[in-house]
Amino acid sequence: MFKKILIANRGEIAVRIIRACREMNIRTVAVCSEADRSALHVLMADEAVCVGGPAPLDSYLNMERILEAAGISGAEAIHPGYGFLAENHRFAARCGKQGLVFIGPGPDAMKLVGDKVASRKTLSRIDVPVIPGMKAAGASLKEFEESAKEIGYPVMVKASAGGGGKGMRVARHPAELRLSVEAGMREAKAAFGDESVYLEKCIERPRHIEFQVLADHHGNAVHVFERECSIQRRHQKIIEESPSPFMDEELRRRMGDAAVAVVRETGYTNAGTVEFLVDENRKFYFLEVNARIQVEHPVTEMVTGTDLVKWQIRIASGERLTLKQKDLRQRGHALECRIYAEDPANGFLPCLGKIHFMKNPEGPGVRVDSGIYSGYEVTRYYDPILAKLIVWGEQRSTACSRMVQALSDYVILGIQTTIPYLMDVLTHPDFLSGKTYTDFIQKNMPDWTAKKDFLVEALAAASIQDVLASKTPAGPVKRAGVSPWQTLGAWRLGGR
Amino acid sequence: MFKKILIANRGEIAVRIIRACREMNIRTVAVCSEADRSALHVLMADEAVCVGGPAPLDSYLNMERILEAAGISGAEAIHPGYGFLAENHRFAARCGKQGLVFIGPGPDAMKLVGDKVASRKTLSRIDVPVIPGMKAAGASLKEFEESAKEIGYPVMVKASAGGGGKGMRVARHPAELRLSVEAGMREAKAAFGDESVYLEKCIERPRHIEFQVLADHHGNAVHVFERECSIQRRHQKIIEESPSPFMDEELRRRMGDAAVAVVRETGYTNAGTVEFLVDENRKFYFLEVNARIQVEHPVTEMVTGTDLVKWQIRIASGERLTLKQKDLRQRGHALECRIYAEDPANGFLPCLGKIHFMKNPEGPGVRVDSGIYSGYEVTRYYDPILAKLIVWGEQRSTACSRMVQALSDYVILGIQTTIPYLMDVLTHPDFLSGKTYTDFIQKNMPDWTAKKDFLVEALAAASIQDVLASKTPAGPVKRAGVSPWQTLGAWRLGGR
Amino acid sequence: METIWTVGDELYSVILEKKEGKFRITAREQEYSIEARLVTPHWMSLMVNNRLYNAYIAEGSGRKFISINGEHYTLSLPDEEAALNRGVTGAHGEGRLLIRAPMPGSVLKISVAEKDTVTEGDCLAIVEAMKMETGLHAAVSGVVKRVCVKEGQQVDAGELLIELEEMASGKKED
Amino acid sequence: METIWTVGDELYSVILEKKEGKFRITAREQEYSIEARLVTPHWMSLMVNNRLYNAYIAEGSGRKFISINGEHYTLSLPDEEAALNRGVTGAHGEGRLLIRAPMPGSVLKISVAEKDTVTEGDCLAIVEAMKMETGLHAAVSGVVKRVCVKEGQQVDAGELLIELEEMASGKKED
Repeated sequence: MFKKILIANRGEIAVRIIRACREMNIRTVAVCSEADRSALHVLMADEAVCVGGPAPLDSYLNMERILEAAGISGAEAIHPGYGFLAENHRFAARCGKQGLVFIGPGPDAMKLVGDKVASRKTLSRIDVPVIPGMKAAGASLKEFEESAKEIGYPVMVKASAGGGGKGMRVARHPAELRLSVEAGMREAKAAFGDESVYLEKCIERPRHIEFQVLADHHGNAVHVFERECSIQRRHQKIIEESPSPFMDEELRRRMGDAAVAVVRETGYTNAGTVEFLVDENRKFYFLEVNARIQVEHPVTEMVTGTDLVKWQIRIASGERLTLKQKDLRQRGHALECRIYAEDPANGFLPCLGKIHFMKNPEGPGVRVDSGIYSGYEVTRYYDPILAKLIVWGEQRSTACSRMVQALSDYVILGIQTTIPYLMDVLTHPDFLSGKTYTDFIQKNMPDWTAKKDFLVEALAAASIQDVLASKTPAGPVKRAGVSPWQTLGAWRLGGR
Repeated sequence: MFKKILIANRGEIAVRIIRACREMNIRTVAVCSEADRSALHVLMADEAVCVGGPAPLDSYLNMERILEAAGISGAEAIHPGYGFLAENHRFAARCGKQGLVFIGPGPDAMKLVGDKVASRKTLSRIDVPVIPGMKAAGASLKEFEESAKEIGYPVMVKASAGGGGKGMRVARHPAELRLSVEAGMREAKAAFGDESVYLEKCIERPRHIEFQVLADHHGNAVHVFERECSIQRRHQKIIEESPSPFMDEELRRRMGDAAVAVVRETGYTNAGTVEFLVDENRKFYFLEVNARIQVEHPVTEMVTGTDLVKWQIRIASGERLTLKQKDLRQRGHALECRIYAEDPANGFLPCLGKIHFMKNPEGPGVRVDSGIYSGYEVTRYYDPILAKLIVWGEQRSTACSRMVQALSDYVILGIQTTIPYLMDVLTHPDFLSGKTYTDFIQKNMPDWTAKKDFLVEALAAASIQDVLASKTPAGPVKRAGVSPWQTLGAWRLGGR
Repeated sequence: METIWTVGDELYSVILEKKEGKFRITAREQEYSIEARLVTPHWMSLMVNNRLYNAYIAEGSGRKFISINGEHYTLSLPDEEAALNRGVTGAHGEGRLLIRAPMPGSVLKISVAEKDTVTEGDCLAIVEAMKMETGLHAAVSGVVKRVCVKEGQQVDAGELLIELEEMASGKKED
Repeated sequence: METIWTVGDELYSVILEKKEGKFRITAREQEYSIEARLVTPHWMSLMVNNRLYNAYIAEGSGRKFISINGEHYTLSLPDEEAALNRGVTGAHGEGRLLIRAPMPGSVLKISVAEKDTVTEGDCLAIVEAMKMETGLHAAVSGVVKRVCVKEGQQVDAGELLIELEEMASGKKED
């Protein structure tokens, strides 16, 4: 097993990887940009190296500096997390050349599945249904226009290099195509350093269902069941769950088999995700392989009792995958909510600034994967994801209740977050009854405004704070003379 | 289902019950003593009633006031937690008379199993092995002396009403008997309001293994597997786990069957625990039934994916137990550490005072059931338990690593706690190899002293804080000019 | 003691009296008797109509941030709010002609040039922060009077990007 | 700048210099170059020999409480420590004759009376707090000079319970 791993990422996923390493007795080296010297992943690592300026291209996408940092620190392996260099096969190859283990698939398999167009060609050899689409990234507007006509509108613009909704745009009519392609290319460039995009038939009212896979270097491969990630805003997943409320045993078996077949056919190793769209007739289409750990991996971990990040590290170090398909089981239900620094009442504008105070939810079945703390300053340079809140429950309904309670216990003060919005999604009748399609948000959450059920209490607290604060020292209140509280007993028991 | 429940307890277990109620959409009424107005369970409840003075007999053991509080608040049921009135059959009966549902077994079954002497008599009808001991609580020293002689030294003094190690004393020789009986009686009186004690044969070098059971009012009963709680200090469990590292399938089946037989024979309903001692030859002896939720219930919850507190409430409300024995499964391994306000380097003296700052451990598979917060003041009136740290891992070894990391992340400043001690138990070779006998602490942890591996860093931090604090405002440091930190990048990369 | 709080676009009057250890509060035309205390500097426990609430509070940038049961409130005193908002993009009146950056970020695209005619709803510019693009659209039809920034430029929240001039003929009532 | 810290029974000298943004520290006869900063008032990040440490710090009752990787340190300046300990039961010298309450609690039992002769190890009294009993034992053989409390009495930490007098004949060297 490795003695030291460099983590080429930031935020909650870097923290998640550090936790896994610590439990495996592996020392961790964090890298950071100049804007991230106070980031949680830096504070939690054993060592830290600042690799460049705030812009991702200067730091988290800067292969030279990251490899240099690995060399200096004596790391034996690099965990890329998700995003940034995670699906960059050139980076994976360069790690290999420098004698570093890249914790992910090999560069060839990564290149194959990462090129969505090439991978569809490969997979045509096996019986995995794919969505009609372009055979290669488009080179000119004319080419896009012709392909779109052939595929038939509506079409989806997708980044060749990417995932996570970055670079994805719908064009419903020929008139929308140019702007959608341009926007997709810009976002793809910013997010992945590669502006290639292609077109695909847009399946309407689908569910997004994906299968987690694990494959070692000894020919063993399993799937670890599905996640449904249909609740998306602008093609960005915001709530994920496992199992899918739509799934039945037959469909699960067929899709799981397809996922493992994809892994085997592409020679894929380590953890990955095979994404599908499923239409209302339970027909499923292969979408793409995400060649990395995913944001939503915790729901699989909670439902199946596996530790995917530890398995990534074990597989990369050459260990055998000891999980057997027949022994894997789903138990209960897990949900994940992504907590973003966005203002849902104001067009989801990114919210920057200092988190003056925060408090994570706690309790049985509640897990928080977080990259923030009280006093942390959210900067403009990176993804607005602050943390992920994951809950497990015996049934889907108990998981939903628990999530609502956990969200209502989540305190982040100083910036707007998506917490109140997520609470309203979680309590929506269509969500509760499992009517989760990818158009859920568009259909059910138009013109969202924040509830103000506790406005009076908030006004009271603000006003009273000024009174109490003028009396109390800066530190916590302690042995105050007669606090209003001290009348509680008499007040209740006396019935006054 | 109930609309409102009164929780007749305090600390972490009251908080645990409040969480369950909130997720079930049940309003909660906390009761508190005058010393507990700032306790976490009070702050987390929907309503709170102060029922009396700090001494337990005046408040948490004060049936009149608690029943009055239930009446005033309109609660339909009372959850007693553990300790205090939880195993008081008179209280359970009085709840029934007042039209309140007592969330626990019925008074008759409780009386039967609560009287350890009577329950042994009942169980002699079924084939459950018991430890030789007195048939009734002793009335005079002479009676104790005669019984001890008959049973054979060493003997164990045990409280008739109690559990949790309170009132338990060993007498190895006739000369020790009087002091042990007296101490046991005093502790029993203080803890349970009942000074009755009896004697039992002391099984040497046993393991303490118990089975969680659930039984409804419709004749359904299951066991939810075992917990091993052999790591005890002065007969007080400090670390619990599930599964037991000693258990095999055959023994598990036999002990589980015995546990369910005890439940059926005694007419027991709701959640309970059947405790056994197991000797080195895998011979097991029935110890007693704990007629309540137990401190260590979370390890069972994490390994079996059940929510025992919610089941208590569902069963009490008349719902059917839908868990089937054949569907219940153990997955992975869970450990619990009890975090006490005691100074392990100083004879485990209770530590009182203010918690100036605290931070709970977090991350995958980590659960904290806590009754404290930053600013909370630990008083002298109640059990020194502050919180419980529970972790789950794929194997026992991964759970142990996770627990060590979680303990090392646990920050409680202002009072001494057992955290450093627990870390040393968790890393002891005998613990890691599953050599867990009830004499583990006595044998392996004599004259414990705290490690000082980070003394230099602590001295540095204390000294530097004075320097930095004189420069920085009271609030969090923000945009300071040139912090030492800002040289990190250059310093590492430049190799200086 | 009366305080006027701004919450979003609304103003709320709160009258606070302290009496026998309790607070009497008049807000939204109703009177409440409230018991309250600070558990810690950021945590207030309130009892309103027998019911306990936990309010978490922080102050910064002249505002109070309050979280209760997952709802998030930003409160400020009207004077301070006016000062904070001075120059930030407004949906009303004059503000509709001034296109400002809604957040700190970089200007990805400027779609118009000076003297261009624009129609209500036209995309004028795209600003990027946290890898998300935000389009800025014309709230009124008019003519571009001034373009104050260049593509690629870094801007602060509230910074003026484009100034419009309403067309004399197309003037609408709010 | 030199500071002497008391940790348990030990004294440690720490010499602190600040140089080019780093701290140079001499402790336990070794020199360390340390980078450090306060992340929040209770959280300090330290870098010692390339390695990062998180130290959590709080102050109260004249002491500093520090937690690093699960280890808990209580530091005080010797003068303050002397003041804090004044009168608390000591294992050495005079203190051995003064039996004091080790924590706040109630006196459950007094096992001796004035003028009783006691032997080293004898249980003299039992104090209870948090439902746990703690026995107080004679550190030396001697005679009970004074019993200062009654059974059932509430006592504070450090309160004198029993005073012993060493027997002239049985005097031992420490």
